[in-house]
Amino acid sequence: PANAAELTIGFSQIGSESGWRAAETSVSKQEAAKRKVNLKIADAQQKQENQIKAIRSFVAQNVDAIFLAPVVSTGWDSVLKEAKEAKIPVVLLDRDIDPSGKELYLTAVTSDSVHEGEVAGDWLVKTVGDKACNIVELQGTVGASVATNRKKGFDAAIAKHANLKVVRSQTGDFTRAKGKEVMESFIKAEGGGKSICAVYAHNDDMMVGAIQAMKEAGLKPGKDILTVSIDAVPDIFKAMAAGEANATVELTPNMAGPALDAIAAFKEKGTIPPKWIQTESKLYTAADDPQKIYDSKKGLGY
Amino acid sequence: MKGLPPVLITAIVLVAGSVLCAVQFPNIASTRVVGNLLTDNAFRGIVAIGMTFVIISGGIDLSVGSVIGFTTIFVAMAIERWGVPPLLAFVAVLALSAAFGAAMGATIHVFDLPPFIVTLAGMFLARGASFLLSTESVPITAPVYSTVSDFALRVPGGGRLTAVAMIMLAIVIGGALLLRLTRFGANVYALGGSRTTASLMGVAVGKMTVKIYMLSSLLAGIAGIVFSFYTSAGYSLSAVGVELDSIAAVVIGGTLLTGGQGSVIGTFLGVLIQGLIQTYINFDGTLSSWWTKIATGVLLFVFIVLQQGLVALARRPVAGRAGAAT
Amino acid sequence: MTVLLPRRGLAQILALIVILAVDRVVSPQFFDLRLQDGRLFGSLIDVLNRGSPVALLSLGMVLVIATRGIDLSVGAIMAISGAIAASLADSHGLPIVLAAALGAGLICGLWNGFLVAVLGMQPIVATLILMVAGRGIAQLITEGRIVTFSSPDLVWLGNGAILGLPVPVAITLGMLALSCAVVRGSALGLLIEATGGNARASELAGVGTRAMILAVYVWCGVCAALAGVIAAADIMGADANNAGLWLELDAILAVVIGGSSLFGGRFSLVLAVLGALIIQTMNTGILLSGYPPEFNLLVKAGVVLAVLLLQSPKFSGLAGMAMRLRRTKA
Amino acid sequence: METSSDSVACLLEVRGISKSFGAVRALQEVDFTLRAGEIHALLGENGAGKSTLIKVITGVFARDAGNVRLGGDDVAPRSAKAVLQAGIATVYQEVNLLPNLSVAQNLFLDRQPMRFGVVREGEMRRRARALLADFGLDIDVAAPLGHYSVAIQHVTAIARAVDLSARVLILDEPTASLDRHEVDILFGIMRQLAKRGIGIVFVSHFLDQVYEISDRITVLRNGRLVGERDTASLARIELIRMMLGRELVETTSARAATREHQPRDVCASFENFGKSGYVAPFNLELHHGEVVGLAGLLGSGRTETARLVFGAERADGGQARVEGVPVRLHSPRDGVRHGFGYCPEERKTEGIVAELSVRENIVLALQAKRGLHRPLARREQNEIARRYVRMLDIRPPDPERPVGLLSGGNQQKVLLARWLATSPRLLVLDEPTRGIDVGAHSEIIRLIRELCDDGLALLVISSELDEIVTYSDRVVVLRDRTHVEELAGEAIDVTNILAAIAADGASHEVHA
Ligand SMILES: Nc1ncnc2c1ncn2[C@@H]1O[C@H](COP(=O)(O)OP(=O)(O)OP(=O)(O)O)[C@@H](O)[C@H]1O
Ligand SMILES: Nc1ncnc2c1ncn2[C@@H]1O[C@H](COP(=O)(O)OP(=O)(O)OP(=O)(O)O)[C@@H](O)[C@H]1O
Ligand SMILES: [Mg+2]
Ligand SMILES: [Mg+2]
Repeated sequence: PANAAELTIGFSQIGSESGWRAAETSVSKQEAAKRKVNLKIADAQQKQENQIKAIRSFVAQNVDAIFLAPVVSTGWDSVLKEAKEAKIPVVLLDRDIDPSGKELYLTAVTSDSVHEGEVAGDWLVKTVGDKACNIVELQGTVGASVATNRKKGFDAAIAKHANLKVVRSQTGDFTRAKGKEVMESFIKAEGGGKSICAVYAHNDDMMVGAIQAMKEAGLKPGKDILTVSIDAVPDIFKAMAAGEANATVELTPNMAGPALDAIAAFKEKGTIPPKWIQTESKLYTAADDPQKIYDSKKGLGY
Repeated sequence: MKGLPPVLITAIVLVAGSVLCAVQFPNIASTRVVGNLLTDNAFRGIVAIGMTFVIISGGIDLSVGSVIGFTTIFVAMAIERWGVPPLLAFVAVLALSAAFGAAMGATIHVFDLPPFIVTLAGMFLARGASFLLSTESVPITAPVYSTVSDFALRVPGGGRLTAVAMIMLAIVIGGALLLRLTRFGANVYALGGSRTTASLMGVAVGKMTVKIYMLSSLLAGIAGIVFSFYTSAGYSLSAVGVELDSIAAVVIGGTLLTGGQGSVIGTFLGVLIQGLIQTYINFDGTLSSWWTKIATGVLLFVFIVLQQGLVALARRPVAGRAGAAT
Repeated sequence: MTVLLPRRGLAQILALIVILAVDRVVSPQFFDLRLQDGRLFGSLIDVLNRGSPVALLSLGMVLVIATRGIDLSVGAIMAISGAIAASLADSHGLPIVLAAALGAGLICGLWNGFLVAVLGMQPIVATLILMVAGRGIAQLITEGRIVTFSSPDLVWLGNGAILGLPVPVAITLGMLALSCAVVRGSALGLLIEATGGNARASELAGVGTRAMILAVYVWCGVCAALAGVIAAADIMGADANNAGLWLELDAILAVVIGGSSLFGGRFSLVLAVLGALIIQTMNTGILLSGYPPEFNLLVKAGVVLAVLLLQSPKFSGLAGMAMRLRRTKA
Repeated sequence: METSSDSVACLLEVRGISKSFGAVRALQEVDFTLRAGEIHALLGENGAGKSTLIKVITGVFARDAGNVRLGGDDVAPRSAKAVLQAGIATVYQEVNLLPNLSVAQNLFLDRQPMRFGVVREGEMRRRARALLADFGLDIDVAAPLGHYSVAIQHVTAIARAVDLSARVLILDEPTASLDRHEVDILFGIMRQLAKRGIGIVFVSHFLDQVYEISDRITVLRNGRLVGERDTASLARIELIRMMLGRELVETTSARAATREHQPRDVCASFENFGKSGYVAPFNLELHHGEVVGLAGLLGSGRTETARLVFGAERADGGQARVEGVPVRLHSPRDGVRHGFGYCPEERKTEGIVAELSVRENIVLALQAKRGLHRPLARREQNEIARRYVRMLDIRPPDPERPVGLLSGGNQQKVLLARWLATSPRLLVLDEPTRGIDVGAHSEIIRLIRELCDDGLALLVISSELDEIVTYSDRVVVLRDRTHVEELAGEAIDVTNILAAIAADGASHEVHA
């Protein structure tokens, strides 16, 4: 049986489009180093074709396993087939792929982004109670599956509550700058922000930008306007500690840890892991000692 | 028309680069990697051919990436959601993209607008249109797709010459012949030399402009179909930024952005050089996101400098005057 | 060459007015202004404020384009300078932060200028190199994170106000005035236009065309760096991954909307900035309109085409012809 | 060919043509008639409207009024192609061919011999060679046209038009860059075409050539028709009067003869100056107040010499001195700094900046010389521009007009003005009178002399030997990129120059 120490694993990472992604990459490296695994990371610069190329070149180099953080859910069949033919197990990280490819990978370590949206929505429903609440939404990049799913989950969660309504929804491209710009215009369009009761952002970065916009407009985020967003990056805890943010849903950057364990078990004992290792979508609010979480997360490479 | 020297130079640069890569990673020198290089860059090669025509004619086409994106999602929606037979979907999407290119060409000619901006608007338009079709990625399950994506000629050494690679090679050859041997090709060069002069010499400049952008969009459409074969899916965000890569490939291939000079084969080699850079970085596999970008930039720089150096060397000896009236 | 130039700037001003009017329709409070914490507040101010980075970029870009060049690396330079500013902000004073960030832009510009003027590379590929590598350098500085800072001086650059105007707007106006003074107050404008119009002839007339080209890329780099600092100051952090992403296209678009030809020669600094404002007015309008974001690009494409057609002399010619035709038919 | 009766077939009939560019009325109510089989000269000063008339006929410009009939049918050309198909072929004054295409492609663009949709490259080249052979040109037709000299490019353009002309051939200043031999060949071909019944329109500022070749003459002045005459019955004096609207004071006496030779200070000197593969090392001394002419055949290295002297090309050996002081001469900037000026022969690509105004073009070199930080105030610029517009009679006299919209000859004057404005010590003029009308021609020659009297040193290249003789104090003759002979004083005359050009190394001192 192969020793984990000798493993070489190729990791096709999407790119470095956000702080969360950087954290995932650096946590993956740390986890691999802990287990003495040789992790080769190929950065795809957000392009699917680069990921496919990377997987092909991993196959050509005959690595022991391949981790894939797919940029989209479709289009992996033929390249994963190649990996399968070469008897290289594949583990999906962070995002799932299309159902037709189920037998092509060993397991998927992902969170459920629809569920994340639901958690955020549920929190808002609970917090608002029966009051009428106009929500503005900062979407992720148009077409990105995470954005679509987080919207879907959130919409589903508030659908049964007629008092909650999304009045405006625009893309902030997952970035702080755009989040701020879009929020500025939301505030203008909604009578200086007075009619906005809550902001939902598809990621924390946009929310950090939006919080700035609210403060500059003389509003008090976290009090005048509720905030809920997803990812749980350190900066949102800082805002929470300052009372400027209310809630965030965690998307753990440690997807590689469970994946490495699964691969090790598979290589050593032939254990077939479950098809889906779901990571927890934990909700954090001001009640969770945000300052402490901030301090603990700061070093993770966000 | 010459054009051989720049092509030869690009070829030399490519070979030199490959040798360097192979020295460092012996695995690269396998038919498998070569086959992968062709397959992985098939859609890029196809768009870059269209871009070559546009650039030689003195224009530029920024819309190709978006047209690819539109094509993939259109084909996917047509086949999977609207129940259109794949072949019909292909024909429809190619007709659409050709018409789109023709419209851009006509706008450029009739209103005398800079191609850069017209095609930039085209880029927004095509991407916007694909968002309207679907923002989600749509898998394609039609049997043609698995047939085509699985089809490949096996070459000794584990290499595979896939269907998409063959489509690309065919288009490269066809494009080269079209540019070199036909009246259309000569007119493309003429337009790049000077639109006014070409028009005074009797070239139907308007028609040519329309045809050239039509060709570029059509090839982008084909590239989109190839991309959809490659991934068996349609996705509105696919091929973002491909336009700049294609322009770079064309220029690395020895074509002047000012128009009037260049060749299809050079572009093909340019695409391979880009592919080689990518492969090298993948094989290295230790580069972080940022070092990947920096390395790509540095390698691009090295290749271009190498090429310019060689071109300058080739130009050096200027022979005496070739025949004059006495 | 039947060129009947429309009076310069008229088309752009018209376009701006039309778009402003449309904005007013989609958002009735568009022209509302109020003073808050000593700073004007309203959609119009947002347009100016949000338009500042692109306006700064276009100030540099317009000169590069006047020499028949193009600079694709401005977005990456923004990311680099933002990253440098953010990393230094909490440990150094503002002058050092600014000097380092702008110095980085200057070096980037020198590099581009060197490739174009000395090595004779085609501008689009020469600057493509830095466009790709530069973002990598920026990420290298931040290690892919969003580096935040709290230095009040730098934050003031992004969020403060001078005479009620947001600081970025004031800076942009200042830069516009400065560049107009430098370019039109010295012979630079003439020599740049000559270089772009016919480099060979200018060289033979004794114009140092290489120096001109080098200078415009350096200037463009500095403008981009300033835009990068402002962008970072605005969000109190440097986002090397996304700062300035694709803004080079907006800047080029602004220059062209401002009526300067991509084939070099005549240029106008003021109109380039006006072009940037037109783009931002449109963007802000889109955000205010409440349409789903899937439509953003379509609207943008439509507006860009409309603005360009408005400027095209052929279009006014055709429109005139159509009018005459209708009259004769009637 | 007799042209007296009205019964002669009228091929091209132009009636009441008017054309304005904004405020400039380039043509007003112009009539023009071309008969089958005649060679018809179209004459007038620079900016008289000759090129404009041609472009209106071929549909490049839309006319404001009037009509054009070809063989009785109205011509309302929609595209250049339609005009070509109607049988009118044109060589335009400015637009040449496509330098990036091969010579053969240029000759047969859009009408290449085809088989199965593929251009028959070999056949096309064969035909191209045959076509050029008629003009005594034997060159590699597969090479890009841009590799060849202006002269060869011009011959190619003429050959193409000749081959295309089914009914009418229009030549706008075709002989400007040709030497005598090529002109003879062209005239031979024109006569043959005329015999076949083709009507030929011929524009030129060389009156000798006009009298040699044309049957009839139409004269334009300020965009109006002055008159149409039979060449045979029109005295030269009368023709000039028609063109200028005034008498011309002829200045044809040789300069050397009218001036006493006094020792003059050396302005600039060049020792063993040369560049391998470009022009052989030469010695040249240029004195203040002296005109040195450079004579030689096309391609003999005159332009190359001029470029080296100015610094446009970097010499790889030898030493340049200005006022006796050794100087570095590596770039045009160096040249300008030392007070040199250079009017290149390729006006369009190396001379004017088409988009900029007359004013900006005139002050460009002066501004470059003064440097960035000493900008000329707008008022000074206006003044300089106005001064030279008046002095050189640049038309239209509007300093704010883009130079690209001026007629060819006026563009040339702007270039001259550019350098005069820098008050140079040495001015290098490469074909300064090319495309310049008779009036301006003698103006420029007068100017050259005046400048010279003010102490300026001049190095002038011209293919017009008469002209060189008229103003030169010394003449340097070049052959095969080598300076072979220097003539001075009494020795300067056309025969001696021709002898030196034709001589075979040994017989240099024929004219003692
Ligand atoms: N495209 C144009 N736009 C504006 N004005 C023009 C244009 N073309 C020519 N003109 C003007 O029309 C007048 C006639 O010019 P044209 O070129 O016909 O003169 P020409 O007789 O050919 O002179 P030359 O002997 O110098 O070639 C000139 O005043 C010129 O400035
Ligand atoms: N075979 C050739 N390949 C490349 N360039 C050529 C060739 N023949 C001539 N040329 C170029 O053509 C131009 C014309 O030749 P050149 O300048 O020597 O002639 P010249 O003596 O100045 O005569 P003129 O000025 O009357 O044309 C030069 O720039 C020369 O370099
Ligand atoms: Mg003329
Ligand atoms: Mg010459």
